[in-house]
Amino acid sequence: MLPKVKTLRKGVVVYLLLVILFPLLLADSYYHSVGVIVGLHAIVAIGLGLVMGLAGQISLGQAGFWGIGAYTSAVLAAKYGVPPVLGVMIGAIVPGIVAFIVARAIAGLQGYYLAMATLAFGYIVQIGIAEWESVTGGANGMISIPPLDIFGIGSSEVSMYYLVWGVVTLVLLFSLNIMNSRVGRAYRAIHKSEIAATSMGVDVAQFKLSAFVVSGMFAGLSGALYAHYMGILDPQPFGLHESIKFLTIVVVGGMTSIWGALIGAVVINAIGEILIVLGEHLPWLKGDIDTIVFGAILVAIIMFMPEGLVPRVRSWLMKSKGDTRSEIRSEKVEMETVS
Amino acid sequence: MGKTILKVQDLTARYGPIQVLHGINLQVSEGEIVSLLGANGAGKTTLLNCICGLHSAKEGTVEFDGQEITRIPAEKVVRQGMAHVPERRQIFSTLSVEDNLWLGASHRMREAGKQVILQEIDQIYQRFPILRERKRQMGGTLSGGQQQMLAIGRALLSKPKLLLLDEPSLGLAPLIAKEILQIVQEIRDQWGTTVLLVEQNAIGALAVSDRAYVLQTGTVMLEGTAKEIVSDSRVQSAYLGKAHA
Amino acid sequence: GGGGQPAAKQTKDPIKVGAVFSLTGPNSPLGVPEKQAVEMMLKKINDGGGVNGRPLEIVFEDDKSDNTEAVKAVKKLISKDKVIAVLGSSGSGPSLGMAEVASSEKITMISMAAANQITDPVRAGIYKTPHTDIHGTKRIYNYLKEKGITKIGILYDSNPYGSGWAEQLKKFAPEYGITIVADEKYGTKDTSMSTQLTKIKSTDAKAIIVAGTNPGPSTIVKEAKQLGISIPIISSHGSANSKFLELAGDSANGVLLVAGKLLVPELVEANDPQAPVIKEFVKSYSAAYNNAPDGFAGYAYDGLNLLVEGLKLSGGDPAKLGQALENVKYVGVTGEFKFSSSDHNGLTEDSMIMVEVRNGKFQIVK
Amino acid sequence: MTEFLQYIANGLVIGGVYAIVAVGFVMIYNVSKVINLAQGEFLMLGSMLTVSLISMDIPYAAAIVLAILLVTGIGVLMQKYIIGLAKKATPLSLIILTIGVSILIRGIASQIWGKDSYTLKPLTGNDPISAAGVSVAKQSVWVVAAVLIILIALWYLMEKTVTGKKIKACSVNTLAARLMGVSPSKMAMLAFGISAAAGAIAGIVIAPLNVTSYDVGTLLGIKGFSAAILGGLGSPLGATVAGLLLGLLESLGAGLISSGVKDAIAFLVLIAVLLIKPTGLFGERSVGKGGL
Amino acid sequence: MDRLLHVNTISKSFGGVQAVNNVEFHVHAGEIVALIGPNGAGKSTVLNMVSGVFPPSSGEIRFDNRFMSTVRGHQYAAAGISRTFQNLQVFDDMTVLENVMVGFHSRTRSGLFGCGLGSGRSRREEKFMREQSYRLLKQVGIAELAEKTAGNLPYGKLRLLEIARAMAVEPKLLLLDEPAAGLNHTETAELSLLFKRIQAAGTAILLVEHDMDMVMNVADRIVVLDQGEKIAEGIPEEIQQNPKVIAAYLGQEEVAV
Ligand SMILES: Nc1ncnc2c1ncn2[C@@H]1O[C@H](COP(=O)(O)OP(=O)(O)OP(=O)(O)O)[C@@H](O)[C@H]1O
Ligand SMILES: Nc1ncnc2c1ncn2[C@@H]1O[C@H](COP(=O)(O)OP(=O)(O)OP(=O)(O)O)[C@@H](O)[C@H]1O
Ligand SMILES: [Mg+2]
Ligand SMILES: [Mg+2]
Repeated sequence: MLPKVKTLRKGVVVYLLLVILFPLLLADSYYHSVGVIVGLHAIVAIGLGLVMGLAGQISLGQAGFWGIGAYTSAVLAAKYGVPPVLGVMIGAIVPGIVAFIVARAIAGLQGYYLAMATLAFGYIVQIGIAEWESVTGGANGMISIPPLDIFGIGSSEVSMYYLVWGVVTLVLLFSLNIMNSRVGRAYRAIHKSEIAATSMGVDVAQFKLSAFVVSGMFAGLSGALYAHYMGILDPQPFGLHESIKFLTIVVVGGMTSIWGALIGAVVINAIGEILIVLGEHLPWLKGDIDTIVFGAILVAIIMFMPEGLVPRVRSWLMKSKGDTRSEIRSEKVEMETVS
Repeated sequence: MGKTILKVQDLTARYGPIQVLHGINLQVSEGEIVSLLGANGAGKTTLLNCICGLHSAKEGTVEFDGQEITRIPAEKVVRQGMAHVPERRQIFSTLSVEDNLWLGASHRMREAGKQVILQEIDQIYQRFPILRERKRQMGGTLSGGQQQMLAIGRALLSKPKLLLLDEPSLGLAPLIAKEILQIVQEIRDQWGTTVLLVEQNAIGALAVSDRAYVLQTGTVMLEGTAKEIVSDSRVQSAYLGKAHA
Repeated sequence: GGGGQPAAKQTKDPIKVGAVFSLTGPNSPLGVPEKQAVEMMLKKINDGGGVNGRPLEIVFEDDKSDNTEAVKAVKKLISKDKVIAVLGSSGSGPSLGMAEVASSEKITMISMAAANQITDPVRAGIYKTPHTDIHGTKRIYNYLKEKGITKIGILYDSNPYGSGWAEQLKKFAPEYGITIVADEKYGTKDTSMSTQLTKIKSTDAKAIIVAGTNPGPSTIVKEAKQLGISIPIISSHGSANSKFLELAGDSANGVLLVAGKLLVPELVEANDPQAPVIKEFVKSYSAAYNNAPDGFAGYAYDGLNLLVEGLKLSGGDPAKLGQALENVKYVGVTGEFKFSSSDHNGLTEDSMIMVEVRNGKFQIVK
Repeated sequence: MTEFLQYIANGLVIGGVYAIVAVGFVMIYNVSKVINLAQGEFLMLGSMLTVSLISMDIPYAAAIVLAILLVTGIGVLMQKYIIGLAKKATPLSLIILTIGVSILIRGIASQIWGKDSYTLKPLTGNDPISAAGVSVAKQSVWVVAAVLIILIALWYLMEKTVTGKKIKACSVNTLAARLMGVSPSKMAMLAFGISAAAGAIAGIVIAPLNVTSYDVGTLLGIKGFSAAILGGLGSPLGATVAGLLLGLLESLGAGLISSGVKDAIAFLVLIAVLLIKPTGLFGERSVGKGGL
Repeated sequence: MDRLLHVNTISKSFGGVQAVNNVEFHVHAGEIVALIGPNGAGKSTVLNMVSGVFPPSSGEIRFDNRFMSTVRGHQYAAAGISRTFQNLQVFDDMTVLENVMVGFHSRTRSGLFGCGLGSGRSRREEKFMREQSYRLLKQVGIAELAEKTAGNLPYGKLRLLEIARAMAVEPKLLLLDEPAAGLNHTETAELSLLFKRIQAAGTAILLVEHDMDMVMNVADRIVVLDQGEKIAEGIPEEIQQNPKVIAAYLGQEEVAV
């Protein structure tokens, strides 16, 4: 029991060092902008990780919450002159409320049915944004959304970087705390057997609901930051494509791990950046070859480490330390096709 | 006793890095009923799974009916004439009772023909009348004991040369549990089916067995005829409980 | 992205310019010819001694048809490559995102995307070359007025291109005495628009205006025929290309389109000031790439030339470049550009023509 | 009134396409509990391969047969070398896996065929069929025929043959299926082959109605998935009914309410149905709380 | 003694199958009652109704002077009822200890934000749960497995784990569905001792079991079901002699033992 807490702290310290040092080591505002995007993805992914990895609920509509957050804050700031900082907070709360309402309705669905319902929700949000022209600007979107300018730091790339990663850190710590707590265990229990969880006193419906609400809030927060960062919005990024990207991040990083969502965001974006750089040097890597490579990497990761990067690396480390627990677990899955 | 139908030599098995079977040697002759006893976690289920190919052995060999089958997958082994009633029954929960039974005979459909199998299913119904009553019900909604009957009936429909039974009386009422063991004996007597039986109810099992093996943490601790095993003091104290103590 | 090879003996520092196009993703059919046109022109410029005696260097980036990638790309160009101006992007969303960055970083930008919002309202240093939907709308409405048609149905792609058109169609209708009696849209990837057409058919519309890019309009004209719709169909410049003819087949006959003159280079009248420019461009592009240039190639070609004009006027001073462009007058393949402080597109509807498909070929109307 | 009938006719044609795609989803799901989001790519491959084969001067009918066989092969290979090897994947990661495969297939297709759209000429003539003021393309008849043929063939396979029982067995309990001598991987390959063939047929019958290109699979895949869920994943009949329903909803939504929100209407109805019947119209069989 | 549980003529049918028909019995506080009967008699169904998995088709259940029809599934634990399952429902990707900690859910309060922000209460509760869970594992005799992943335990140990998890609720009534299935005689005997200890601590037990050694050994009273109906009720000695029970369930030999 005790060692767990220690490794956690060690992990957080290493994480903080990396986050703080990154912009100093790569002192180029391009990398800072990449860092901002990675951070924004990580916030959404951590929330989604809570829903998927812990509560075992799939969401194919996370970009919907992302979009609601983005538009809420953008409309408030651009049309009603609400200070962006306040707008961002409201931009987190509104999707939370939407998630509450939506989840109340659909959280009773199971597996792929839930996947479909969330996918449908995502579509409805995207269509709603496009159709509500008077407020959102419709398909043409909004321009000139005021940038975030907190404490007069200005809206430079670096300050945005630190702001976003500050939020990532809070979200991360919050989620890590949940993971190893009464609430986290209740989620995992639901994941395995709803009936057994119920008989232990877990209010299954309420817990599923709260997981959705938290993930909706995280996504909204990220979306709001995104809106002010980009300065423009149109409905295009808030569709299934982006929802799938978030899902990919979580699965590749490892659903059962909060760190997985973070690492997934880094890895998926890093693959994108590497492909850009490679494309500059390898002429044949032109055209849509990069999508092929991306698809292939995705397939390879799921085929060869279906549990995701973080759990896999962790079990390697444990093995080298002579601890064998998680290895057994992965072996177990094979027999578990049972029922 | 006839020729050896099953021969397990120096078999080891592991789950990940944990070794659970440490060099098992075991032989079953045609027409025998052999019991496999042992405490929880001794490795009985694992051994059965290795024999039928559900779990792949690490080292050692399994020979069945004169052929080596060590790492041949279960679906092939089954078609060679081995049936396995697995732990926790594993019935097809959303299929009807009748479909469950059909599936037991599915790989014999071509040679045996539909009529013959219909008759055999009828025989199973005669043995377990409750199954006939419930033949349209989904397997998963049967009571625990009814499911166990279904699992056994389904296995018998593959007309196996060797039948592996993993705790067949688990969850059965005393009356039925006893009956099941009798049925095992009848099956052998009628069809000459060889049986390898894992049971917690050691007394009952030994009563119908010719020979027995006692497993302890992955090794064979003791083997002998049923009579020898029953009278072994270690076995009495460890597995037969107060009834014989 | 590679870039222009400065001619061997030039010793001065190159002028560095960035270009963001959608080289992959759904907009790549736009971005690829755009890049080709720019590469072709760049070589010519540097072979001819560069600009103001300095070689021109262009750093290419791909935005993957994605807003966020476009913003990242333009930031990279500004911070890492230290470009003084950017061309691009191909699509409206990415262009708007880039414009946000370019205007706050005070970098000159020339976009190849349709959306009117890029230059309306006018922002310092932000320009675009394509015809806007306003020009197309006015051109079509003029035609309808001549024919005495006052009631129309509109059917447009729900993407920014189609929606932009719809906005202008609705805005200018009263001015031309036109009533829109049916207002329908479709999804870019929809497989059928029959229902929308049925609905339009049930109104008293006397013409249908279609705004979208391929393949939507070709499906629409096919289905219109199946449904027995006989009123004229007028399609936007988004489908004014040979692919439309190929996809729509026989059904294309009789369809009217509004387009740039580059669509029918051999039919442009000799006394048109654009005629020699178009001829020259088609010749050199076809020689370089073995196929005829489309409108997108033309937008990029004009974009680079406009930039070069601006560089010449500003004497290569990046700070003055944005301002200098407002004084540029340039006859391009897209039209005659006359930028001003209130117009950063610089085109009028005269730069567009109406064509009709007859026997599988585009013919200029009247 | 005639408009209304026309809306219904339009809806049924689109719905027929959705239905075939949905049946493909159901087929694979029934065997391996995998939702194959690359199902739409089978359609794309079916139509694009036919276009290519015809351009190689292969006769129309032969090109169609060949294309269907090729796509079937691709489906089988996909199961054998990708999905089947990912034994340890959870249902969630399988979703991502199939998405990865679909990205891969689409990417390769865009390299082979480019981003352009292509047309395929109708199987039988271009003229519309009209009756009572309602007219549909002749090709629509082929769509309806394809739906019926596929549905009947599948029904026969699943309900009347031992192979059908084996397929069901794999879906319910793979371990037990193996103990019955059924090879789950063979059954899965069979299912992928059937789905791929159905997808290819769908792709070929619809391409003449509009156009085809490397990316037509994406949206059709989603619509097919929606129909499969709406119908209740396990049931081919449910998928067909739901596919038709979805097509009708879109058409009537666009016709009577607004074409901008037609998809939103269809999705709202979908959610509403799931709220009332959480396992779709023809819900999957489940033991519920039995057998505890 | 108080009537802790009163099952008042409940019935349940599934489609055409009348699984339970007008069954009535009660359990006093601190009493061990066994529910026996042939396979398919309706024992598990009764247990499911008593534990709130599904409601009876008719009749009512009263527990601790409350009508349970208005109590929702997850509130049963707090009300004082917990159970184990015939087909195990272990959270098999958690450790053994964590499984038991889930059992404390109804006795702890910290919520999403409390846990996320690491409030003082959440940390106190965490410590409490850990210690108590460990104690329970010791009590059922699998403390040495605390850090193992539950899914890797053999069947017999999983049964013990389910009992420990159910005990974590601190129930007034513990429902056990075939706890001895898959255990051998020695292990069964140990389990019987455990039940006696649980009873001694004041918890009542409703036990469904086919192992007659155990039933006769631990039960204060026995209720016998056959085909959904109660056919007998009484102390073990009476039941063993009851001809109806012998015919339907025990068989002749068992009586001789
Ligand atoms: N899937 C698995 N992964 C890891 N370890 C396992 C797995 N299955 C069984 N084991 C371990 O292997 C050992 C032998 O288990 P096995 O199920 O073969 O025992 P058994 O004799 O059948 O016990 P029981 O009487 O409880 O059924 C046990 O220690 C168990 O913990
Ligand atoms: N969901 C259901 N649908 C249909 N029938 C059901 C369902 N659940 C239980 N049954 C039937 O109700 C009867 C009682 O089942 P129950 O599980 O209560 O028996 P049991 O006494 O626990 O038997 P066992 O000792 O075998 O576990 C059985 O005949 C069973 O088939
Ligand atoms: Mg076992
Ligand atoms: Mg039971």
